[in-house]
Amino acid sequence: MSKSNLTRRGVLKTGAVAGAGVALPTIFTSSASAFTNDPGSASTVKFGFNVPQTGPYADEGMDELRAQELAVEHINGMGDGGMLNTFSSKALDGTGLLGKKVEFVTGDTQTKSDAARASAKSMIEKDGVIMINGGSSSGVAIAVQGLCQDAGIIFMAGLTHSNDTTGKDKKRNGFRHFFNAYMSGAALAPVLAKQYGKDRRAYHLTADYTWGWTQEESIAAATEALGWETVQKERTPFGVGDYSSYITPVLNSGADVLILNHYGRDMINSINQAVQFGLRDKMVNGKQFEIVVPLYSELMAEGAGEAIKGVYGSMNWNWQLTDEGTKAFVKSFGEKYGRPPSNSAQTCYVQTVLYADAVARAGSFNPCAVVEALEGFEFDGLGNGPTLYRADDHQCFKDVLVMKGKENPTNQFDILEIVDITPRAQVEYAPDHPMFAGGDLGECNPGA
Amino acid sequence: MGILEVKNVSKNFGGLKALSDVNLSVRENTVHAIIGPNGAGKSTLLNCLVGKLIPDTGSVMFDGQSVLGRHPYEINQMGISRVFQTPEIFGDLTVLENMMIPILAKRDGTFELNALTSIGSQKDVIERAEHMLEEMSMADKRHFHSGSLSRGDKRRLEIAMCLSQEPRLLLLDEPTAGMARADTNNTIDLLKQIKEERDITIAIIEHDMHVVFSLAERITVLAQGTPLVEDTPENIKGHPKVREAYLGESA
Amino acid sequence: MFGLDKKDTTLLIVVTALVVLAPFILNPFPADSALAQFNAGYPDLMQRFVIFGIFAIGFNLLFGLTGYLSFGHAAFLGVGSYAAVWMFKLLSYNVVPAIVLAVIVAGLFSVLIGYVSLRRSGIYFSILTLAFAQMSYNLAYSVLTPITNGETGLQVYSNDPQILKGDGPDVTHLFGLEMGSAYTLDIGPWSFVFSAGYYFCAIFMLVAFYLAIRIFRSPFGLMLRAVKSNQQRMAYTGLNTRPYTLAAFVISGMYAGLAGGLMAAMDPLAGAERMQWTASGEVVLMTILGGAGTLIGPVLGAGFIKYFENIFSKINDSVLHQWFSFMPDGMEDFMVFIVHPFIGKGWHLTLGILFMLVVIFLPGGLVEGGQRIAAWLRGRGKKPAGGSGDPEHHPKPAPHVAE
Amino acid sequence: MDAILLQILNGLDKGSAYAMIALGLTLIFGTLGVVNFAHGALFMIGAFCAVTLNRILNLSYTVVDETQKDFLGNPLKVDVPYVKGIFGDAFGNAIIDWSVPLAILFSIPIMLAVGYAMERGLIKHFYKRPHADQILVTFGLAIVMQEIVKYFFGANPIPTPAPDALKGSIDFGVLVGLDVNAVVYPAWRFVYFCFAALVIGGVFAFLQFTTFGMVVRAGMADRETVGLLGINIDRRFTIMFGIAAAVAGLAGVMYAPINSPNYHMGMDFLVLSFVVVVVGGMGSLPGAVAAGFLLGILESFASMNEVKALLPGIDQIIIYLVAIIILLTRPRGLMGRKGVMED
Repeated sequence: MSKSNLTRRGVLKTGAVAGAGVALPTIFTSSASAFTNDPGSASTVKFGFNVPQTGPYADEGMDELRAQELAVEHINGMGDGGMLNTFSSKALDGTGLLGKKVEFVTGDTQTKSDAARASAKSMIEKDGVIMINGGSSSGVAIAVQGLCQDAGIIFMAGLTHSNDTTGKDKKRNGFRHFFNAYMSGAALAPVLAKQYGKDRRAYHLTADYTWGWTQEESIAAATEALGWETVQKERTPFGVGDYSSYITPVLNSGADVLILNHYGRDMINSINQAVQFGLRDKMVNGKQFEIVVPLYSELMAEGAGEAIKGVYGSMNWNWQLTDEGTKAFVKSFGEKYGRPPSNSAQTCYVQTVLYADAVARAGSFNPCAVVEALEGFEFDGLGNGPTLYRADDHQCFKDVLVMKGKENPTNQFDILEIVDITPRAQVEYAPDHPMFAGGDLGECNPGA
Repeated sequence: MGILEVKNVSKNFGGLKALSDVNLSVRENTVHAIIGPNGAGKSTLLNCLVGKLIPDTGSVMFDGQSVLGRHPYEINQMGISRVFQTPEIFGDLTVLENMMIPILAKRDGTFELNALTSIGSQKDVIERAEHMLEEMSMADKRHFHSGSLSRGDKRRLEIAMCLSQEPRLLLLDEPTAGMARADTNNTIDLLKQIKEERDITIAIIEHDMHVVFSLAERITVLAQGTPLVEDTPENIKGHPKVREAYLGESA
Repeated sequence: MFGLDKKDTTLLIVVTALVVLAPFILNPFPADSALAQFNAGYPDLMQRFVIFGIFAIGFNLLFGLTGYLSFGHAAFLGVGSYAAVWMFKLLSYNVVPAIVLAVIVAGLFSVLIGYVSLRRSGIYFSILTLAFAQMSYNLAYSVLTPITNGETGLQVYSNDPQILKGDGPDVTHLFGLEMGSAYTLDIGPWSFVFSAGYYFCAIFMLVAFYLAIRIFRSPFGLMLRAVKSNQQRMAYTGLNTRPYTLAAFVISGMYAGLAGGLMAAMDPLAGAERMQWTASGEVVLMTILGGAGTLIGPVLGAGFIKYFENIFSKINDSVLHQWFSFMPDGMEDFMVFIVHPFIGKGWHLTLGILFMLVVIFLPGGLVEGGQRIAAWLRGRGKKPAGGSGDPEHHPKPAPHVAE
Repeated sequence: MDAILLQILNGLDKGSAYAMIALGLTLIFGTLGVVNFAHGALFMIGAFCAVTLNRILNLSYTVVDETQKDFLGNPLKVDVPYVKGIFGDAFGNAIIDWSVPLAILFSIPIMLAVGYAMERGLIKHFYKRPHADQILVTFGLAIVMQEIVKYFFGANPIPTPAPDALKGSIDFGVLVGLDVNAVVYPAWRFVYFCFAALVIGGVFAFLQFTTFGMVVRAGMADRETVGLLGINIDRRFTIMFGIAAAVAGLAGVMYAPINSPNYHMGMDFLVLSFVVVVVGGMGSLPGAVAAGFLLGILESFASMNEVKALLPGIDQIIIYLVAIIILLTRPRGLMGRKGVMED
């Protein structure tokens, strides 16, 4: 009998049952393993890809899944190797991971923290995964990150933009490659000030949940620092559909910029409706009225259609970047799936590769060894320029893109253009910055 | 002084006068019929007696106590049982279960949270229910789904349920409406039998003169919301006013 | 035994046996075989089976017996979860105070909502309960964030007081027995997991099930069925329906609170989504799918839906290719192409189709399916027996063919 | 003043959608006695009729343009819609531009057919079954319909623009003598409201002034009696189901430019439209319409900053709160009939 914590067999799959009688089955006992879901001497190791497959972010989840699948192929030495060829660390050689072939299981987060945790637990307990990657919202990321911390496996967050993920809710076993709301503000504000002037009055419409609040706080702080005035911060219910009654007061409030702290379907609806209400055709305070969407994604841009033409926002990464890593990834992804990858796909791909690389460098699947290998890790060639995984909060620091909706798109993928690549130094902040305060990484938990 | 005393009861619906100044006295241990043409206010009167409607003015006393403002279930607990025009039984339950409910209600009152006692252990209730069914010659149907009974059997079951509570006053609302002749006669016989065997007061609202004259000891004739006359069946038969107002048109 | 008649005792024993042996029954396939995908014997899912079983049993006490269709029952489950997590935050990770408070708070909350909603019946009642639950959800997600932690979900932070914690473990536990601890038994290629948390929940589920049988068979239960059958007759029989329905509502709310408390005890994070109308709808579907008004039906329905949610959603194309790999290449691709829309991201589609099939062909739910199979097995050669009454209203012990 | 005027306008178009969906639900419920949880899905299918027509009109042949490059650096393939090829650039563009209004014509036969197929193929077997069964089967159907749409169109919303001519906004404030920009309202929303008024008026006129409508109304009041008259009420009810489906579909078609259609939009409307129907009173058509507009307008008012400052979070719960208050003060909603869906 083996005593384990939360896990399925942290144990063996060794040899055949020798001399087991029918009446007296041989019961394998195992020595306690050092960490949760230790693959031991098995020939394979399993990753868990937990992405939304149903619900509003299903398409984004599918794109993440494609990227993760591709990453596994590359790690196992199939395909053209993608960003492994440009990655500054050469620990991964395309022969799997520590001599094991990488396999993966998939699950559906439904973009609900309960369902995401159920799916993650099933991967840990049933499939014996050693890491979980993916996700498309901060609520889910924080929920799954907490679970992985307790279970003693590594969580590589997918798309999560809330400051809390690596702030108040940070965990030693969890890592975020994606940028956050503070960085969006820091990158976006100077560009906005340059484009629209320093004498602007902003009106915030904010999705009424934690991610929305952190973004509102971050953007307001960054723009106010450059001289803008925040006229009003209005909260809108999640998934409200019709924003008309929130948009109509904007024009009479004296504001001349509308900032939409919405994501996904909420943002598609709010920006479309803001445009329908003619906000962008108006002159207020003698200035052209403008709309800003601090967090962009390709799918959102696609869904919003013409409404985003000329609208500024920020992104973690975009396929139009011209560095070698990006080119290699876009080629590899594009050839396989016939479309350019989204920025959440890139994050999930990179996270998978980074995890595998850390394992290879540490020479162990032990989560504590992986944590050690990732903390303070500096790398390049994965599409965002030189990048640091900061040890203090497990946040990646890298360049942030400022984007604009393209005025004359030539094809369905060409809807956003890169306006500015904000250098990493400009978006960095102290680990104890008030917007990130209150959390504690805790100790690394190897489980078992 | 009757067991049921209705004094100066009036009821308006909007501008419509359903009852105006009704006085009625039902003596204990009699069968009292209330007749009248359609729209005479018979059903309204009945609903005022059982708590479904509250009269605008007047009083309704049962055994010296006012029933006004009480809920139907309280009035039932005072000793008035009601039989409906179309049999109202628990169609989803078996005949025996139907029978047990009024007995439990009589024993335990309007509400009892006996969620953890087994129904099988309520021997007294089951025995009494079985006994009632036997008395009504329905014992062989005790495990039938009551919704599947014939109309006559449903009526029989409903009356049995009412009687099991040993009410002082039984109110019947056109108990033979829509019944075939044979069923009607069976019901008349049943009611006669009940009258003979028990100390019970019966008030009956009826359209069918055959039923009325077979059972009633006193008759009140209602027309346009007011009692025309109250008398014995013999006198009612010959009463010119009644003939004019009622029997003439229904003959 | 236990004040039950013979049939009910048999049912209870069978259910107990199935629950106790679930780690074996739910893991019929060797861990390395392709069919292991269908194994459900891992702690999280087994816990979900019994927890949602409790939720559905409780819901059925209201809906199955009185016919009042509440569309807001998830609110009580959510409130129970929040109460439990607050106990973890304030006292310690010991599950006992958490579960006790969860049941009490859910009970009080259901008194409040029940008292108001039960003034109406039929669809008006359904909409009132729905409205209360949706208000709770919307507020929990936004303005009540200080209490519920909103989108992220309420969880324990290391700087929470936890005044009784002392040296106790940092995970939920029962006087030191960690809910997450498990024993793994490997027999040949099979692997069976015995989880403390599962058995802890299972005990509650069996007690909940036993109490449900007692309630079904009590005079109180008879009165509830009478409410469903004919409220008019009830009133004229001297019975006040309001306290009966309110009592059923509160009992059922407490069952939901217990389920919520257990969910938090297994996994100390309470998200607002578990109060959403879809969650309330789910328990309605579980109950109807399994067989409303029957004892075992709701448990079957809960198991059915949770199985699909957790097992089918995890099948992906590479798994499919593995299954059909014995076929010739073209054939393999074709089969994967055919099956693809129904698994993984398409699990909703499969579930929707199954709902329709069950309702169309088995009006009494899965229990009726079981009865039909049993009748067919018994009656092969014999003349089919006539309908023995309406299964909806005769909570006869169902044939327990399925677990 | 201008703020109030604005919120009333906002409430009107929200209310239009609620009212049209609730009207269809009530028609189905009133005539067939069926609780149709798939009604939201019909609204969604209507919106996707607009998307589909837009796609059909945009069906293209490919021309390789060597002067431009795609994202992988290959020569760009430029798509030229057939309609442009056939009708020439200007007229072709106009057709594509007006695809949403054109979709009205396109969707009516489709929605009638969908409604007819649903009723004959599935719903008619459930007339005598309990409401709980109806809810379950139609809910299952709704899931199936939306999953099928998701399979073909994905989960992401699909932008479906209004015609250019109707895209802008109208400054109503100036028309009534208020300041510039005081009351700015999108033209398309105004179109939507007028369209809804037209459809709702049409349905009422149809029921009021045609023999068909009279029979249906009589059937809603008392189905058995009408059946006794030897009128084939079932066939008429089937047609009513088709009409109800078409009303929901039209509501969806015209809604597409307001909110980009996605596969889940029906579910989002389902719960609210049930609340609307019940607040209006089960089985009452005027009640459904009145409640739709009432709740739409109240929802808009609750979103005003002044109101929210007073009662935080009120905009999140207003509809439910109003529903509770109305149901507690008026037992059967605004105009409900006694004995309908009360057991």
